[in-house]
Amino acid sequence: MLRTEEMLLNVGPQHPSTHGVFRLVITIDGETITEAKPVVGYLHRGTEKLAEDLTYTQIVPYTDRMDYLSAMTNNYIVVHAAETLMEVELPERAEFLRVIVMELNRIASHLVWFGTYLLDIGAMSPFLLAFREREQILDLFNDLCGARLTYNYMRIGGVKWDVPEGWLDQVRAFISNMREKLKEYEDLVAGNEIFLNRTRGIGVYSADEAIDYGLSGVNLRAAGVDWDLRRDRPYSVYDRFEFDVPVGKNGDLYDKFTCRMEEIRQSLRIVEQAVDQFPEGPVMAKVPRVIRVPEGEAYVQMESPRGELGCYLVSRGKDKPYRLKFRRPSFYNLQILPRLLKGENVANLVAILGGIDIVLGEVDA
Amino acid sequence: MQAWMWLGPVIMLFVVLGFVTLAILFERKVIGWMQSRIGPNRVGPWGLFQTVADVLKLLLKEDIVPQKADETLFKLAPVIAFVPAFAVVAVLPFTDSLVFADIGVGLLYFIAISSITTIGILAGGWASNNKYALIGAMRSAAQMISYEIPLVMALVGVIMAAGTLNLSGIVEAQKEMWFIVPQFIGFVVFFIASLAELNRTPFDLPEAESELVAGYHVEYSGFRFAFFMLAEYVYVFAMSALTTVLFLGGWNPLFGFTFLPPLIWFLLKFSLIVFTLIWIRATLPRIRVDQLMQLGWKVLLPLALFNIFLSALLKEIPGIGSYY
Amino acid sequence: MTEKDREKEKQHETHPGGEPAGKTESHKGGNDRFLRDNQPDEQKGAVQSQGKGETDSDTVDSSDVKQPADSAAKKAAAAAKAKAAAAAKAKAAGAAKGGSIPGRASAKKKKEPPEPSPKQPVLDRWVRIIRGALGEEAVEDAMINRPNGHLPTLFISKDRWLEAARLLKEHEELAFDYLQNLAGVDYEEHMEVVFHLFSMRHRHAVGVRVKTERENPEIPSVTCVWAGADWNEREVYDLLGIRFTGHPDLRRILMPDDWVGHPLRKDYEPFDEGV
Amino acid sequence: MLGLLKGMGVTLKNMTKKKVTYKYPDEPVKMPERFRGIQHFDPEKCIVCNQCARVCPTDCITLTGRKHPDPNKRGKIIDTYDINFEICILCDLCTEVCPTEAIVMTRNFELAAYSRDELFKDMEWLHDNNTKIRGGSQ
Repeated sequence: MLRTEEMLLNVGPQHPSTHGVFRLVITIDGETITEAKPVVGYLHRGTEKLAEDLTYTQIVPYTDRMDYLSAMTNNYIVVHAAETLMEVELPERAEFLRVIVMELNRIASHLVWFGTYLLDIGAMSPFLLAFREREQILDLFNDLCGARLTYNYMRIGGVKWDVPEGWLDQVRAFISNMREKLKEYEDLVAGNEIFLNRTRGIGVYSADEAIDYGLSGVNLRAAGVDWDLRRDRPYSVYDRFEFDVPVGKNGDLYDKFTCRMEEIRQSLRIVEQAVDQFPEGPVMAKVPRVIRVPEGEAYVQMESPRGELGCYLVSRGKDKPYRLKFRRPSFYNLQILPRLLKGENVANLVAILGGIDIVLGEVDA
Repeated sequence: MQAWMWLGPVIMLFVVLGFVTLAILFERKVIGWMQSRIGPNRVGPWGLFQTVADVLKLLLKEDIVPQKADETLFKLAPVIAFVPAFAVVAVLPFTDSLVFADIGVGLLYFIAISSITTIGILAGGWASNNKYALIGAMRSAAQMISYEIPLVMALVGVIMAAGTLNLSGIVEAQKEMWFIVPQFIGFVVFFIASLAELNRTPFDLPEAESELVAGYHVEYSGFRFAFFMLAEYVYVFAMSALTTVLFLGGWNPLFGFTFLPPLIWFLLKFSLIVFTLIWIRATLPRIRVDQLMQLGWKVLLPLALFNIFLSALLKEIPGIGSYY
Repeated sequence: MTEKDREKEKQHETHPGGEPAGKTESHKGGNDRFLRDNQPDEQKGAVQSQGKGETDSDTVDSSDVKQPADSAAKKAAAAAKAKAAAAAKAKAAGAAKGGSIPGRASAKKKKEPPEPSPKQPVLDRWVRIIRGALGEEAVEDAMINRPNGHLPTLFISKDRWLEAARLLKEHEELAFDYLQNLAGVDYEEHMEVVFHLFSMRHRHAVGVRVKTERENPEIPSVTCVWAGADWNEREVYDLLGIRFTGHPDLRRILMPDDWVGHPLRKDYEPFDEGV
Repeated sequence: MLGLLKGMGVTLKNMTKKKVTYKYPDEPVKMPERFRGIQHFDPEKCIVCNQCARVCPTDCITLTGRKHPDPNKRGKIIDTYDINFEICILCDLCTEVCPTEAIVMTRNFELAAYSRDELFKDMEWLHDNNTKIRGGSQ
């Protein structure tokens, strides 16, 4: 046996595959990882602290910047928390608009995941092809609310803008186009032997472990736990749509890939139904100009592209929250990383990290 | 004669540099097209001078040697990597008359000299005193050693059929039938192994961007980095030319279309190979390092050995034996 | 425009009972908004017609976003009347649900809605289980968080929290195996750590709140019970300074290691007064 | 092996398809009507109600006003009005609360500058930023 020496390798915070400013201190023996220590916090902006000094209207643009790949869901969770305590009745049209934009945002987010994940394991083209389709969603959002990433679209009591003319038809066109492109993506990678070899059986964990670590979203479902808040704890108007929840078997990277691809398909289904049933009416409920949330506290949850996005709001009846805590799914999902990396190859590191699908803005809040 | 001795290589150097410039542009353009983009288009018409601008930028950049690096070795490594890349071009026959050194063991020379580049890469990675560079260099060494063997083994079939190690002789032997048909297994093994030798996707592990940042040349910048890049693309040139010579019949025309000059035929086939390399790079993800070893030792090597055995066997069968 | 808006607002705020609008009808359940079909029609109608002016607000004129005040005000008045009736009923039903702790009293001392919460028996049962296993003092208090979809909420004593956590996870009937959320709150009089637990097996949720004193706050770590608590406890420690005894690696997680103070505490004074 | 070839087919097919990129600096990107670009400010309309400064989540708006010079008229007129685009997040809240539409969004978005100081825009600059105003005809 050759004497081998362990080496400390500092991956990040500036590294092409850490998806932001994430740092991972790994101890490697040759190319085998013996220990991995994640270090987060490089992007901590103190959103929760800032929120204590902001009115509810002002918090919304800040949430855009947490999970910047799906700002719509972040918008939703904070207005949803306030609305829950205020017990506001929302106009239907607003609810439908919210569902449409949230699902479109989910597709956009999964497309980014698809692209960057394939980039992580070394394929270039899927990244740009996925961004090509994502661009269409961003253009739709741009038409709807005047921004491509930081939407600031939802307000307590509804949404800021009604749909512009012809927007729904554009959404319909996008749906049919996206279905085609999904097929293309799967042709491009799903049957690819190199891809299969790099994803099958890598980063496996059991359903019990997933639950124990508090994983959520695709990370939980890929391990075989059939749990989707849209279906099991319906919020907004999700109970009116038909959709399936894709579930994996052993939580390996390939299951995560198929789950996310299938989720895009299901999201398209939801958007299609929502567009078809789109009701008439106002998009804002009657809410006071200065929003004061009645005293009390509430924990609300929703299914963001990355998992269970929650918001724990403590209000003391003021126009500013007393305490606002976000349950950020990336933060929870990332905890399992050291356990998954132990004994893995360095090349699998980026694949496993990519498979968790973190957004550092969200991890660090 | 004396003038030719000096002028020839200089011309060749410029031809190769011209190819590298064009190849990089072509690669970026093709990959751009495959990704619904248009590729570089800002410098010169159609972006023609993009690579020139890039090279100029690299040459003008500050020459940085990390403080903790082994300075001598660090400076020497790009040279060690580049010189063999250029040296192998000497034996490549582009047409029956256009060849610089028509030596008897041309194929052996090519294989032997090209292995030296690994030392340059290893030295560069080691001398950088950077962990990513070290891992990249180690991967490179392991990969080169593992794939050199199936590469050479795959060629044994060709050598047996041609009966010579002289590259011009091998092309001559393909007048009737290109070796890609009888030596198909050999071709496949050779092509995959050559991809690995070239460090190109899906075998670009030594510089795996998403894992090792830039692998062995992570600490290099300026013209030293340019040398590594140059070596890589000169190898693309040399390897594509070698594949053309060995399996695609060199300058021999297809279907007896002799109205095109031999050099054009050579360039056509050569371009096809280069395009395929780029195409593969645009499509495939990177293979993992342990799977790379498995593929090399457990799949390609047995296949190559089987190919030798098969060629020897088929050579004895009357009728088709003449092709082997 | 602004004046009119202010008027609307006034109407909203000064409706009977002196309570903010939402509170008096808490029995409708905040999370159950999708059940709106069951709700009184007049109110639904009111809500929907109020914003009529906005149906074509894709024109960019910002005044479109604001509502035509006249009709809206009228509808608001109608709605307020309905609410007044509801409030009166609620008041008649009377007796505030007792047992709230002083700090949280004002929120929970509101009028008991006519019917008891559907989750009340469940909560009582859980309290019995925990008290039975760990003694009477383990559960300090229990309540139903009505606006939050009738979430049963337990107040566990911090001395018994680790055992209680084990019980919550391992007891057949409870089986809270999934840690949904872990948050720390600084209530100025005391600190609190709030756990939202969920059972994947039984599909039920519970909120658990563990109080600790403000000086030298400390509660037992439950990392050994739910692995997912690890980073969250570090986060709470980092931002609020609550020490989790028994945590394997209690370091700062979001703030730099040499940071002074715990930013989410209400008495936190930023060292750097901003740029 | 078949999967690899299928993937190669996809990339080859995309090679001949229409490209989707903009030639950005050469061809200006057309932004939709609602786009939230740099604000245009109209001092005439401003009534110095301070609402924009108060609603701004990042406190990037500073303004001062003075009494109306004409003693017969009530109210105030604007004196200075600055937006610091180093921290402005173009969230649209200021235009949303403005009762007189003195501040409105435009579709201009190019803010790049060589110095941070250049990002501090005063009333005059904001007033001159009067192209592509939301809801306007230009």
